Amino acid sequence: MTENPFPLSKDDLLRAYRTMRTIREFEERLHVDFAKGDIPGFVHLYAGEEACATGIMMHLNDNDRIASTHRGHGHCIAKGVDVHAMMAEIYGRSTGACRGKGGSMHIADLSKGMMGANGILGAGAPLICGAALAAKVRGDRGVGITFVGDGASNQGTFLESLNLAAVWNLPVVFVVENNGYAESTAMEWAVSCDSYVDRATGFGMPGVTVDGTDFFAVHEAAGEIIRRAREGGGPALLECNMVRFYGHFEGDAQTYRAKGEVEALRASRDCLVMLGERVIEAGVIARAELQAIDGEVAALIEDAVRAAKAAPLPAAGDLLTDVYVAY
Amino acid sequence: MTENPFPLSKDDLLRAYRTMRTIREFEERLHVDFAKGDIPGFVHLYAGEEACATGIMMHLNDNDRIASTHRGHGHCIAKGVDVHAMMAEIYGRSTGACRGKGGSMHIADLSKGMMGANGILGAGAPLICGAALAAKVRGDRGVGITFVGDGASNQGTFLESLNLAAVWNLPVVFVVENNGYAESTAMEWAVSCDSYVDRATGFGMPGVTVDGTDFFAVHEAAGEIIRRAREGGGPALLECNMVRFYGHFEGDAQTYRAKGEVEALRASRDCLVMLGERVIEAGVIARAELQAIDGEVAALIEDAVRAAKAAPLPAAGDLLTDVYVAY
Amino acid sequence: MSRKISMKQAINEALDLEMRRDPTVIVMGEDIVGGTGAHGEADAWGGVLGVTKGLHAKHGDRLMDTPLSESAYIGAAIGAAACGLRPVAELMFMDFMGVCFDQIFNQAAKFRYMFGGKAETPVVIRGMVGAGFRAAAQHSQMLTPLFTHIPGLKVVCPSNAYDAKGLLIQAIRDNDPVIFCEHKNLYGMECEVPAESYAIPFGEANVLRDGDDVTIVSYGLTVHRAMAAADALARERVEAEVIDLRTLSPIDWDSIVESVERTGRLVVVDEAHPRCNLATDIAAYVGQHAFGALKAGVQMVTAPHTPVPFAPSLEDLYVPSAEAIAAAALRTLAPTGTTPRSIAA
Amino acid sequence: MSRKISMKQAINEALDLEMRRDPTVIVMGEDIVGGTGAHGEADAWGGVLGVTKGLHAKHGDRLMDTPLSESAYIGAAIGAAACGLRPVAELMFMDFMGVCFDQIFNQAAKFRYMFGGKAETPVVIRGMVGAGFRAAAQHSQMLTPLFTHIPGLKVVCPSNAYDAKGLLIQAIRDNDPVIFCEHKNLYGMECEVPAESYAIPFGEANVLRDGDDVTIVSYGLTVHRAMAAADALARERVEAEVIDLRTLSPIDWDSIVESVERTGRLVVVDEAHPRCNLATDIAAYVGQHAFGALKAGVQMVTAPHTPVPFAPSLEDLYVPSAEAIAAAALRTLAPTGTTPRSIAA
Ligand SMILES: Cc1ncc(C[n+]2csc(CCOP(=O)(O)OP(=O)(O)O)c2C)c(N)n1
Ligand SMILES: Cc1ncc(C[n+]2csc(CCOP(=O)(O)OP(=O)(O)O)c2C)c(N)n1
Ligand SMILES: [Mg+2]
Ligand SMILES: [Mg+2]
Repeated sequence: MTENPFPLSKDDLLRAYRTMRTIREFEERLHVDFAKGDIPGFVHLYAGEEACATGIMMHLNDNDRIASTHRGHGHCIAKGVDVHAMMAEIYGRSTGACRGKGGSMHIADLSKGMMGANGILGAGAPLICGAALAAKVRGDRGVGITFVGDGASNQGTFLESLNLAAVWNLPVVFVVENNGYAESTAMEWAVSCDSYVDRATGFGMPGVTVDGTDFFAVHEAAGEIIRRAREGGGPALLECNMVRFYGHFEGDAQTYRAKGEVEALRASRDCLVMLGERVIEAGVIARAELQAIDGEVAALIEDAVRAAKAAPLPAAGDLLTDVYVAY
Repeated sequence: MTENPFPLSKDDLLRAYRTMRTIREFEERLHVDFAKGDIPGFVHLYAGEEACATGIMMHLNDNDRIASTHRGHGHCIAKGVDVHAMMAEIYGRSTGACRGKGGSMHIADLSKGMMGANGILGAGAPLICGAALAAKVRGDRGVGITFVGDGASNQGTFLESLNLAAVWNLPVVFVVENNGYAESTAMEWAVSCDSYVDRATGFGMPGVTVDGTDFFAVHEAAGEIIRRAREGGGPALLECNMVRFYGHFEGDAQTYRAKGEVEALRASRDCLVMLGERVIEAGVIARAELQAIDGEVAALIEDAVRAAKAAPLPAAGDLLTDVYVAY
Repeated sequence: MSRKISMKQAINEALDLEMRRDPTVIVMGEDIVGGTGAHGEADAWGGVLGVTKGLHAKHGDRLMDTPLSESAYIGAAIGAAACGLRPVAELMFMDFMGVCFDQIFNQAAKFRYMFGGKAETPVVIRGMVGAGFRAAAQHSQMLTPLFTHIPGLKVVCPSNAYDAKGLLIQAIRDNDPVIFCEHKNLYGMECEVPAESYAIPFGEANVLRDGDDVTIVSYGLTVHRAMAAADALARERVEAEVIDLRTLSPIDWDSIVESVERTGRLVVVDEAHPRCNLATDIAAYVGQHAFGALKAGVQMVTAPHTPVPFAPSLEDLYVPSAEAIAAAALRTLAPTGTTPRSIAA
Repeated sequence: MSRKISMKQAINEALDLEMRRDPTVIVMGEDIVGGTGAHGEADAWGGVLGVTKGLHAKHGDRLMDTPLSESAYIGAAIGAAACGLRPVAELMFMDFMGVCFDQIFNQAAKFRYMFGGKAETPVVIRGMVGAGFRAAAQHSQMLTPLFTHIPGLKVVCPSNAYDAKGLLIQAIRDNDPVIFCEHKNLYGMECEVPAESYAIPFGEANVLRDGDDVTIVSYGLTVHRAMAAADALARERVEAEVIDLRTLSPIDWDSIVESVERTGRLVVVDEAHPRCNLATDIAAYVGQHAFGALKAGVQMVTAPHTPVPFAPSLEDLYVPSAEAIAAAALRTLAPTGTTPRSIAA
């Protein structure tokens, strides 16, 4: 094999690929099983957006915290939440990450620094300011990352948090996952600024825009602003331009998208394919190595689904536990 | 008298002076009477900030609407709300603008396009978007102006409204009354942007900063962006740099201000004195004419106080009226 | 003309009829048109569950999509109402009230009083409530007690398509802010609904079933559970009167008291959490104003004091069941505690 | 050591003691230090009414001023709590909950349950409640029922300085989110308060006065009105038992029921609006669980169903009076309606 031209070791590249493949496989499987009627509730898939979560999370450790969105599976997996626990949670089983009480929209694992997917748009931003404040008070060099969609970037909670983080000089990175749509509404219409860099400037922090389907671009930009935040340099905003492969949620017919749009995006901007081709072309990793990962991941997801389906349902008594007092 | 070098007629200049003097006299009198214990509740004075309300409101008619703040007396007077009704309201009398039920923080007169002072910071911004939307739907060329302090400019309600107004292309002007303080906290610290122009840019609208103690500067800048909004050009943000002569509210000892700060500001940046001197120096208006207005205004305020004190209190039965159903 | 339509269609029809009748009615919300700014089908969604589908084709720009900024657009609806329009703003899930509650309870609700009777705010805020949709803790709440507590708000929660249509038409014509709560698990339920326009006055409960042994009061989805409980009770030769409140504020105290004065027994059913809810509200009112008529303590059947769980196996236990309602009714009849085994909860 | 201090001082002392004891306690809010970024005195305000005055000098940066962004900083307090700190966030007036309610009720309150018991959120949100300060409709509300309704929140409302200190210390040590409601018209009221640290457990009501004829239950400011009513009743030879709830959630059902089982008569007093409030909550509970003990209908005495008016002449009529409470007590004793003229409302 030739010399590695990338700023990541081969091991790290394999790790990145595995993470992205795991997210993809997880989501593709949910898409199929949801259509079969196996899965209850609202499910929002991250397929197509894997490079963003992965490129960012590779800079983090368990001491760093993230606050996620309704579209949280990818963030969870990239932050190290157990895939079996996630799958069981989505199936509403007692073995789930939240013992079945949260579901897809509320997966959390505080031991991994994952403060929760969130059903309320923008709600993660204040929370992550608190996580960053806690890190600052403790002086443990932890950082906080909050994710927000283009649509949710218009929420007052998010906007207030930009100001608060800047005023308090918190180690926070605000990641705008701009996939062009909020449900069926186009970002072009709903977000009034010309660029998120302008919005960041309006709150006194640096803003950076990257192609969120380019793993390397995300990894590099994120690395820089996370380092800066960790060293006390204050918050920043990172816009990742992304591609949503499926509907807003499972069941969305997506008639608002132009004909052929999704197919074209899948053909030209599949972040997973792009990463794979880049490392193979560079001669750093062999196709067979990636295929081996693909196989392992497929088996992992298959096992997670099997285990979830076999797992016990929460017991009736669980209804009244985990709240300070039930009447 | 010499030729008038100002962009306003002599009559308009006299009108502006009278408005500013009325606000000043109203507030100075409240300051005295509050100290005597005559006035209940929280009272926030607009003294020192008169040029802003006046310079803006001269471009408006009863069809245009404003949404005000907790520091609303100046906006009310400049928008044409009856001074007797205002004074009676502040005294909690049944002859008050709100029949005594609102008090200083809730004076409103919808017939004058004054949608209310507001006890909740930032709350006027969404409301004025609605007023502007109503004007747009009706096609009546009305505009909406909302006032917000430097402190309140960090409220999510306000920030969301900037985006909404831009996206819906509403005829709204967002006026930031930057008097340097939010209660005791300095604007320098609490607002993260370098300039409000940046914040406006971040929401896709033009931002303009003027010296809010310079009546002519406010009048000119406001004229331009109000005209633009009226003609369908969309929203804009106007920052007026102001000076607060009294405490945050009556009773505030203001120890957070540097020694001599208020005295220096009163000496160098009294908008009312500045307007008077400018028009006298230009030879457009004689000092005696202004003094005559001063006398009339003093008599008006004296009469308003006298009438308020003599007015009946709300009757017990009023407790349960003006709400759709009382139990 | 009458035909069977779903509650979803009934709501759509009410909006359509009022928009035709009154040019000041406008409708706004997130994706209520759908596809704004995108390059596919116009009017692509008609709301997240399709309630407003097709209205844009009929009424054009009077239906407005909004950015995801509930404070701004709910506040704008309120401001527009204070300036003479009659906006209907959709808060997709009422659970989102937490990001815009100030505009509702400190602004809209208080204008009339705070401004001495000189302002009116004819705005309708409509949105989904209720559990059973596997939508988890932040998309499944009733929250009706929070709105009912606030003076100046009117609160409506229909249990069927007929009522939904008539109550929404009334809400739009009303001069006060109305919180219109649509139970998402009733959207698909059909009943006979006249095609023409009609308004159902606020503050008039609907007696769905006559009975002399016990009164059961509820609203929204649990009305149907109450009816099922009444059927089960009838099999035990207990005749329950079932009252559907329709509006929670104003509330029809007279119908409730009149019924209890006849039956002497009362069960109140509320899908909301148990503390400070509609069940306590009604039980306390009757306890104060019709104490002499009561032959047994008023029984409350509510959701538990927990967030709504995601797992279907738990959520199904969360919403008050017909069995629990019937058991409560029997408790009023046999205060010592013996209830027929067959329908005890 | 015991001395008389005001409720304001007691709260200050509780914060001071807990900050000394536990380095993870931080305190934040608008102007709770005061003068941040300005060029005059440091620690200039210590809160809008001076409650936190002097704490910055003792604890430095662990007291933090905030921008005027309640969603952001209340949310930050909650996030920090989920990450191991014990923040006390001041919401200057609880009336401002409308701009940050989501963080309170959908986030903090639900974490523990929604995450399957794997999260704790030891945050205290303290702020002013109540009428009588001439602060008008948006700065005078109780709103306690709204918080009490929400599972996962604990709700506290002390009636005196002693309780305020002990309950706030408990609140800070508690592992759940606590809404700590301080009646602004009690801030100046003094009573004996030990200088040392002590915690008052949640869910234990305080029986302030023994009596066998009628039970009066309240919390916050109206506890004092209830005591005045009891004095007036005693002059009519009616002995009232007065119970101060101290905490609204959890609530001490046992003490209430035990008392009513003895007196057979109950008056519940709530300064909040009448619908779905604490008065209905308690009346309904007792009506269901102690019906057999009741000799008369439970009487509720509450504020009216209106916003709080500004005019002092109206506001003085707004808060439940001792006269109205005494009259309600007499109604429970003479259900036919004849009450001694002297203290009838
Ligand atoms: C406060 C709030 N408003 C509305 C919603 C309903 N909702 C859920 S996801 C969504 C669209 C979000 O779009 P975006 O932020 O761009 O994220 P994406 O789905 O594209 O990842 C909406 C409107 C919500 N969950 N919370
Ligand atoms: C939502 C909300 N938060 C806090 C307050 C309390 N408060 C009233 S005025 C004020 C300061 C406002 O400062 P600024 O916006 O600069 O206006 P100024 O008083 O300087 O005119 C604060 C914090 C409030 N009324 N509403
Ligand atoms: Mg998006
Ligand atoms: Mg200011």
